[in-house]
Amino acid sequence: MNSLKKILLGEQGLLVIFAGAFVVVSIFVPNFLTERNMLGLLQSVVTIGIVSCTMMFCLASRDFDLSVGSTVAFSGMIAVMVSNASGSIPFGLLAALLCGGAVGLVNGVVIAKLRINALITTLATMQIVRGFALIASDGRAVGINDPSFYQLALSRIFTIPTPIWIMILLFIVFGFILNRTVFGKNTLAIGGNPEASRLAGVNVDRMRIWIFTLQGMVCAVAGILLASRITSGQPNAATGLELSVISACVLGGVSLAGGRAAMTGVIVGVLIMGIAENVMNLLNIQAFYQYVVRGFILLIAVLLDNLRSSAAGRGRA
Amino acid sequence: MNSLKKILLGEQGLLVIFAGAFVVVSIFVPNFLTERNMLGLLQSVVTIGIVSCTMMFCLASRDFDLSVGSTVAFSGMIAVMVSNASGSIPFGLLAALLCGGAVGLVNGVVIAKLRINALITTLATMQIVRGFALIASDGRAVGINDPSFYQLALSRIFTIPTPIWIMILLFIVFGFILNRTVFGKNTLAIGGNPEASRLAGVNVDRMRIWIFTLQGMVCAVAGILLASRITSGQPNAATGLELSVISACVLGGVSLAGGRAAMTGVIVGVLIMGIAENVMNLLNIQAFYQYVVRGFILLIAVLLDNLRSSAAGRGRA
Amino acid sequence: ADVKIGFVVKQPEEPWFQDEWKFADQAAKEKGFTLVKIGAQDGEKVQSAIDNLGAQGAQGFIICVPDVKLGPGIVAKAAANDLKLMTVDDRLVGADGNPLEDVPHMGISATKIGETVGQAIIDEIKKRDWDMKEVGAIRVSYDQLPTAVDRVEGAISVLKAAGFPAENIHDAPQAKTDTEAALNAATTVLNKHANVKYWVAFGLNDEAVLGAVRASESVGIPAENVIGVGIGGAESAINEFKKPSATGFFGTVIISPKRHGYETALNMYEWIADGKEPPKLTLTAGSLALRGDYETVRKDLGIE
Amino acid sequence: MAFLEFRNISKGYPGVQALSGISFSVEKGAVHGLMGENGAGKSTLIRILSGDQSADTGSILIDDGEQNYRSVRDAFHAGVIVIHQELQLVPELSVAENLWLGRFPGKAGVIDGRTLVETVRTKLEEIGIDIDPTAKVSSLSLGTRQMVEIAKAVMLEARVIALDEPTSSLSSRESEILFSLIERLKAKGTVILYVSHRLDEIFRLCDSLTVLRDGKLAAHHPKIAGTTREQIIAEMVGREISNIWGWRERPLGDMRLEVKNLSGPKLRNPVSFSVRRGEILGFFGLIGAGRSEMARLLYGADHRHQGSVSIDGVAVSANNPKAAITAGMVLCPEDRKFDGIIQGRSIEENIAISSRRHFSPFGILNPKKEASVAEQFIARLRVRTPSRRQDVINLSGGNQQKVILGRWLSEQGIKVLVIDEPTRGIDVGAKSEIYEILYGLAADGLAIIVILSELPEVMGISDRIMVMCQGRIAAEVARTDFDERRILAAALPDRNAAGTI
Ligand SMILES: Nc1ncnc2c1ncn2[C@@H]1O[C@H](COP(=O)(O)OP(=O)(O)OP(=O)(O)O)[C@@H](O)[C@H]1O
Ligand SMILES: Nc1ncnc2c1ncn2[C@@H]1O[C@H](COP(=O)(O)OP(=O)(O)OP(=O)(O)O)[C@@H](O)[C@H]1O
Ligand SMILES: O[C@@H]1[C@@H](O)[C@@H](O)CO[C@H]1O
Ligand SMILES: [Mg+2]
Ligand SMILES: [Mg+2]
Repeated sequence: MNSLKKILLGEQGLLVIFAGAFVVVSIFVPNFLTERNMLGLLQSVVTIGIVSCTMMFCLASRDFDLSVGSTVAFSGMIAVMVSNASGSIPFGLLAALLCGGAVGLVNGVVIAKLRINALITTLATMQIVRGFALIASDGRAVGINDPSFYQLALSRIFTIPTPIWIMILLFIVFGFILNRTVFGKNTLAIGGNPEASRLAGVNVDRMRIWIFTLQGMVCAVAGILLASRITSGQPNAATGLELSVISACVLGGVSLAGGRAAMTGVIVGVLIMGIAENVMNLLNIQAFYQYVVRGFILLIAVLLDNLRSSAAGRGRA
Repeated sequence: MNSLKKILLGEQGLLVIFAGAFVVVSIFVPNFLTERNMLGLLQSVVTIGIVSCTMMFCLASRDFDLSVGSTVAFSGMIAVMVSNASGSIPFGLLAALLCGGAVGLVNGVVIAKLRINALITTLATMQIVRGFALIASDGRAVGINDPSFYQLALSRIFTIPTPIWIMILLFIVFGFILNRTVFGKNTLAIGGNPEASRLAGVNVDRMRIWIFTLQGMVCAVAGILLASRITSGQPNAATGLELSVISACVLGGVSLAGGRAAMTGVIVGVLIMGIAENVMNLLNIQAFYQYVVRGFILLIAVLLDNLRSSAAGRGRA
Repeated sequence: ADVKIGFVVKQPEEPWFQDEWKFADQAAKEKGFTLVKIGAQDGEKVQSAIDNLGAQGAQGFIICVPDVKLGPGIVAKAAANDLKLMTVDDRLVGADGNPLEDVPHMGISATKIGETVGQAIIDEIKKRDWDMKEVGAIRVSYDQLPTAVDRVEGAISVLKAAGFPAENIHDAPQAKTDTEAALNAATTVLNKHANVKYWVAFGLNDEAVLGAVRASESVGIPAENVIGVGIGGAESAINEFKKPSATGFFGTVIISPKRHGYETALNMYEWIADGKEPPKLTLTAGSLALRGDYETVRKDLGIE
Repeated sequence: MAFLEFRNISKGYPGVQALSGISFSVEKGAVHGLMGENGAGKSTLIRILSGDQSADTGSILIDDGEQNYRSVRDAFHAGVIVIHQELQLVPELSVAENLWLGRFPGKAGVIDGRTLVETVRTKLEEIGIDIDPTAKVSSLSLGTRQMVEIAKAVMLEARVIALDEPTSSLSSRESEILFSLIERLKAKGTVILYVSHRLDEIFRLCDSLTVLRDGKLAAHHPKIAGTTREQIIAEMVGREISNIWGWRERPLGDMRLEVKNLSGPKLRNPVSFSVRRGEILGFFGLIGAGRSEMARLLYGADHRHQGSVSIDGVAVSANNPKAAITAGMVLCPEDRKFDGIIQGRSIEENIAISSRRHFSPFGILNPKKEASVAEQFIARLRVRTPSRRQDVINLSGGNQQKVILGRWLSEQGIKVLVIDEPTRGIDVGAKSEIYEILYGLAADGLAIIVILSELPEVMGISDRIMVMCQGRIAAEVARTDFDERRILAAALPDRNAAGTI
């Protein structure tokens, strides 16, 4: 009994709760635990999963990024349009990464150097970038000329689609960066106390600019994969992505007040979001009720985690 | 020269900048400064303006509310449906106020008592309440049986439509509450330093619950006026309202870090948002470019305000 | 074996799709198959929805896509999951912009329906004997939605052909697709042209046109000086017709969710159960409904 | 007869038993001292008295009535006011609003703005504190903020007032004001619980004394008269500390740090001085003298107007702490809450944040090394904690200060160390260890600048003292010329020259 309590309330408590929920769902929801469905589920969270990696850094350093959805759409468009125009897919991908990075860089510079509130800055760039995507495409999806572009998303390695591998790779890379590098620790320190970090020799401005730039580039990766999956660049893609990604992070224990983040938590958060959606559709829950259920799942997930951590006594922070 | 600088950098700097911009727009944009256009402009900001009143309190106390759009739609629906069912408009309005208040109360209790992050809580209720609105109406607009319901929005007092008067009234009331009452000061104190406020004996939980409940009721007022204006209850109304309202507040100098708020600032913020939209339409700016322009206006407005306040030297607190 | 059919729509909140689903359910009940209803607002959600259907062992699905350019991806995904595919409302196109003829489709042509709106407006202008030079037109636009562009452009082409002066057509871009946004955008247009006496309005759907009509009321233009013609014919429009006195909302072009929902589901069922392939293309028409005759029009279309 | 009584109070946090079975009582009208090492449980006891936290066991009696209050409000109504160790002010509100927070004057929820300001003005004048009641707290210096806190306690008529290290940010002049206020309150019969690490103050003010050690009652002296400093230190730390300064002669080397005409927004008069290898230069002054400003400018934490700083003849670029660190200079800031601790992160991370760059090749961490550095300083500075992984926010105030010191004392390859009020809130035992570390670093050739506000301390450990007053260097005194009166005289502003800094 006591050791059960210990496990639940421990560091990995969220993981344990999640594993429990997973088992329950596997037993009671028909067709859930099939290879096909698992792969479908993982593919459905690729965009959220990939963007969460850097959003975690952004939130952990006490920043905020609402522009991710627009950046995903915009860089996807760029990838397609430049590939079409130049006839070279690698060229298109490079252009997308550069554009994504540029959006992030602008966010970072405006926020860190001009000291404009991150929420407002990224709310502004969210609209500006979406506007660019719409202007560039005249509001319509842009088809892909060279079908080998689709292969990015369709190809499989060991029967698992490439986008899933890329997501896993990014989870590992950013998990490593967070826990094992000076960059990661400095990110958390900035979130804990930016002024103290500055005085401790952390170049806070540069860190913030880097985090946003990385975020932009990672959005481009997500945008490329998305364009490849939906076989076109869509100016309206990924609207509302920002809130899903932020929810996944917060579900995974990332603190909006900065200073607290863990990759496993974020992965669990992403999976919870994906599973909720997947199971509701498997159970054929009506669209309007899905809203309500989704809301309650969010609430219950954080509530459970809160109970856990307050029982574990996180103190007065 | 020096006294000009003093005015620009003073407390009322934002107001002065705004007044300047207003004059410029009036001169250069044809049809802008007509009585009809002014009234149209004011009516277009009624929803945002009304909800900003309480959002200001919410942000000032370091909270966050994403559920306002859903609550506006839901309570508008309730007003119409109950009026229709009971045949009594006052009864419908009362029901709407109660429902709005109830949503806010639930938000407040969950956030203050269960200590769940406000962003997640209101993201959840945003979905749940929208789900309720859709379920209650089966996703359809609900017409109003008794045409005198329209009069709420159509009637005029001294040639100015009633909704505008109501908005002005709420500006005055909440401005007074913020600056002159214990409630207002406690709100700012909670946002400025929650720990200190608690230790000084402010009942922080109760304050937060009250703020959210008020927010819900004010959303209901906005919802009622909106339903009356569009002569039906629409479950899809006011999506995305939350971000517009929060932007207006932040534009108006409300700090997301809590503790700083001013009613005049928020009014200016609301007007900037309304004028931007209005002027773009008057100038016939294309839809896609409007996104871009809107983004830049946001950025420039905060940037100006930042320059102003950093020149005025707000210190490092 | 048990037949399971998916019905994926782009905007489950819209009454139109609620109706389509409702009629598809009716078919499911009659024929005894399972209908799985999924909302998918963007390309990514569509992909997951198809995977999800595959995983639960459906044999085919009907879809109204968020964007017709998603075509090739959807066809590929459906094939990968071994699902039969049929589209409803909007027809898929390939990278070159031409329709994917192989995918059975039942729908309406956005341009056609726009033209019906335009024709209704022109007819009424003539009937009221207005001078077209003195009439302003509000184009309530939502240009990021391709169907919306096609609809309003359809209406405009008819107006112009009938001699409506192009410079009298004013754009009122909605920031969102709800009535309030349309109302605010239209108000600005009306105030900018305060001297124009007569107005006509058209847009993406009923909600958009209602916004323009509300705007005309709020600036004090009498109802008889306004002709608004919407698209859809669901509750928003009916509520308007039920009002005790006529408003500027003159009519709406009703499209039948019954055929779209019921027939597509039935076609798909027969395709799966009996191997009977549906026709490659079925186009349905919209019918204009006015305050006086909307009930009969609805009855004729099989909706109540 | 006992007016305030603690009976068998215990309180545990995860991994720490902060208090176990504490019982003692205080007479009416007495000033009762509470002493103990950092982390001994003093603040915890005070927090329980304030109603902010509840004890696991035990009860509090006031005037023989058992108190069952469950909130700060209840405690206030029972006549208890507590001034916490960490400042509890709202920076965005004015002084008057802060003083009234939690009980604003007025009718029906509408604040009576005049009463709000005027009562405070009168009261501040009466007490003898010169602060504008309408000034925003964010515009005040740390010391002034501390005075505002103290005014809060005095303004409200309370039966019991607890002050948790009230003088830690005050200079002698402000402290004097506080002491006279305490005398006045005492005369009215108020019970005062007084926490401090400064033995002088304890002997001067207190009638009785309790010493805590590791959360247990180590000693209770119903009468302080008759006890000695040595006895109390031994009760606190469990060992004797004979010579707490322990200064010894060191050879001085070449010029290491040279500062010429340094000035900035808050330090308008240019400052020049230099420090040799192996030298400990003490800076003394009253609050607001400008020492912290000088230190922050030196380090590049604030914007430099003019002047140059060079280490071993190489100029240090302005306005960039990172560059200063690379050039071999570190600053340990005075405000531990805002500039020091990194909330939410472990002790280990707080210590290693800067020094880890020496053992993190390509930016990849070396967890073993990091842990060993942390363990080393936790032990040397006697940080009381269950584990190096503890969130720094859960430490007692003094222990937080030690962690921040650990951050800078663990630096390697440093040439100049600037520390601002390093011993603020630190217990006697740890103080002497800190001095030892400083001497060791100096012997290794570092130039050390240490800012201190207690005269005996600055005289005890410095090789040379700079006295600052109103933003200028008022005097420079070599160790051979150290003289209490001379230094103090230089620190006091000329009354006629009523200048501001
Ligand atoms: N009454 C005051 N009003 C406004 N600012 C003040 C006041 N007193 C001091 N300051 C400024 O606030 C800042 C921090 O004050 P602090 O008490 O730390 O003194 P300091 O200048 O750092 O000098 P020292 O370290 O010698 O006490 C300093 O810039 C000081 O000049
Ligand atoms: N919220 C908390 N969570 C965990 N441990 C805590 C918490 N608060 C205090 N402690 C621990 O309780 C012990 C007593 O702390 P307390 O603050 O009472 O010490 P103190 O005697 O006031 O020390 P100082 O002289 O440094 O102020 C310390 O070991 C501290 O780390
Ligand atoms: O989006 C529209 C929908 O509103 C309905 O009108 C049917 O056609 C779709 O394209
Ligand atoms: Mg303490
Ligand atoms: Mg100082």
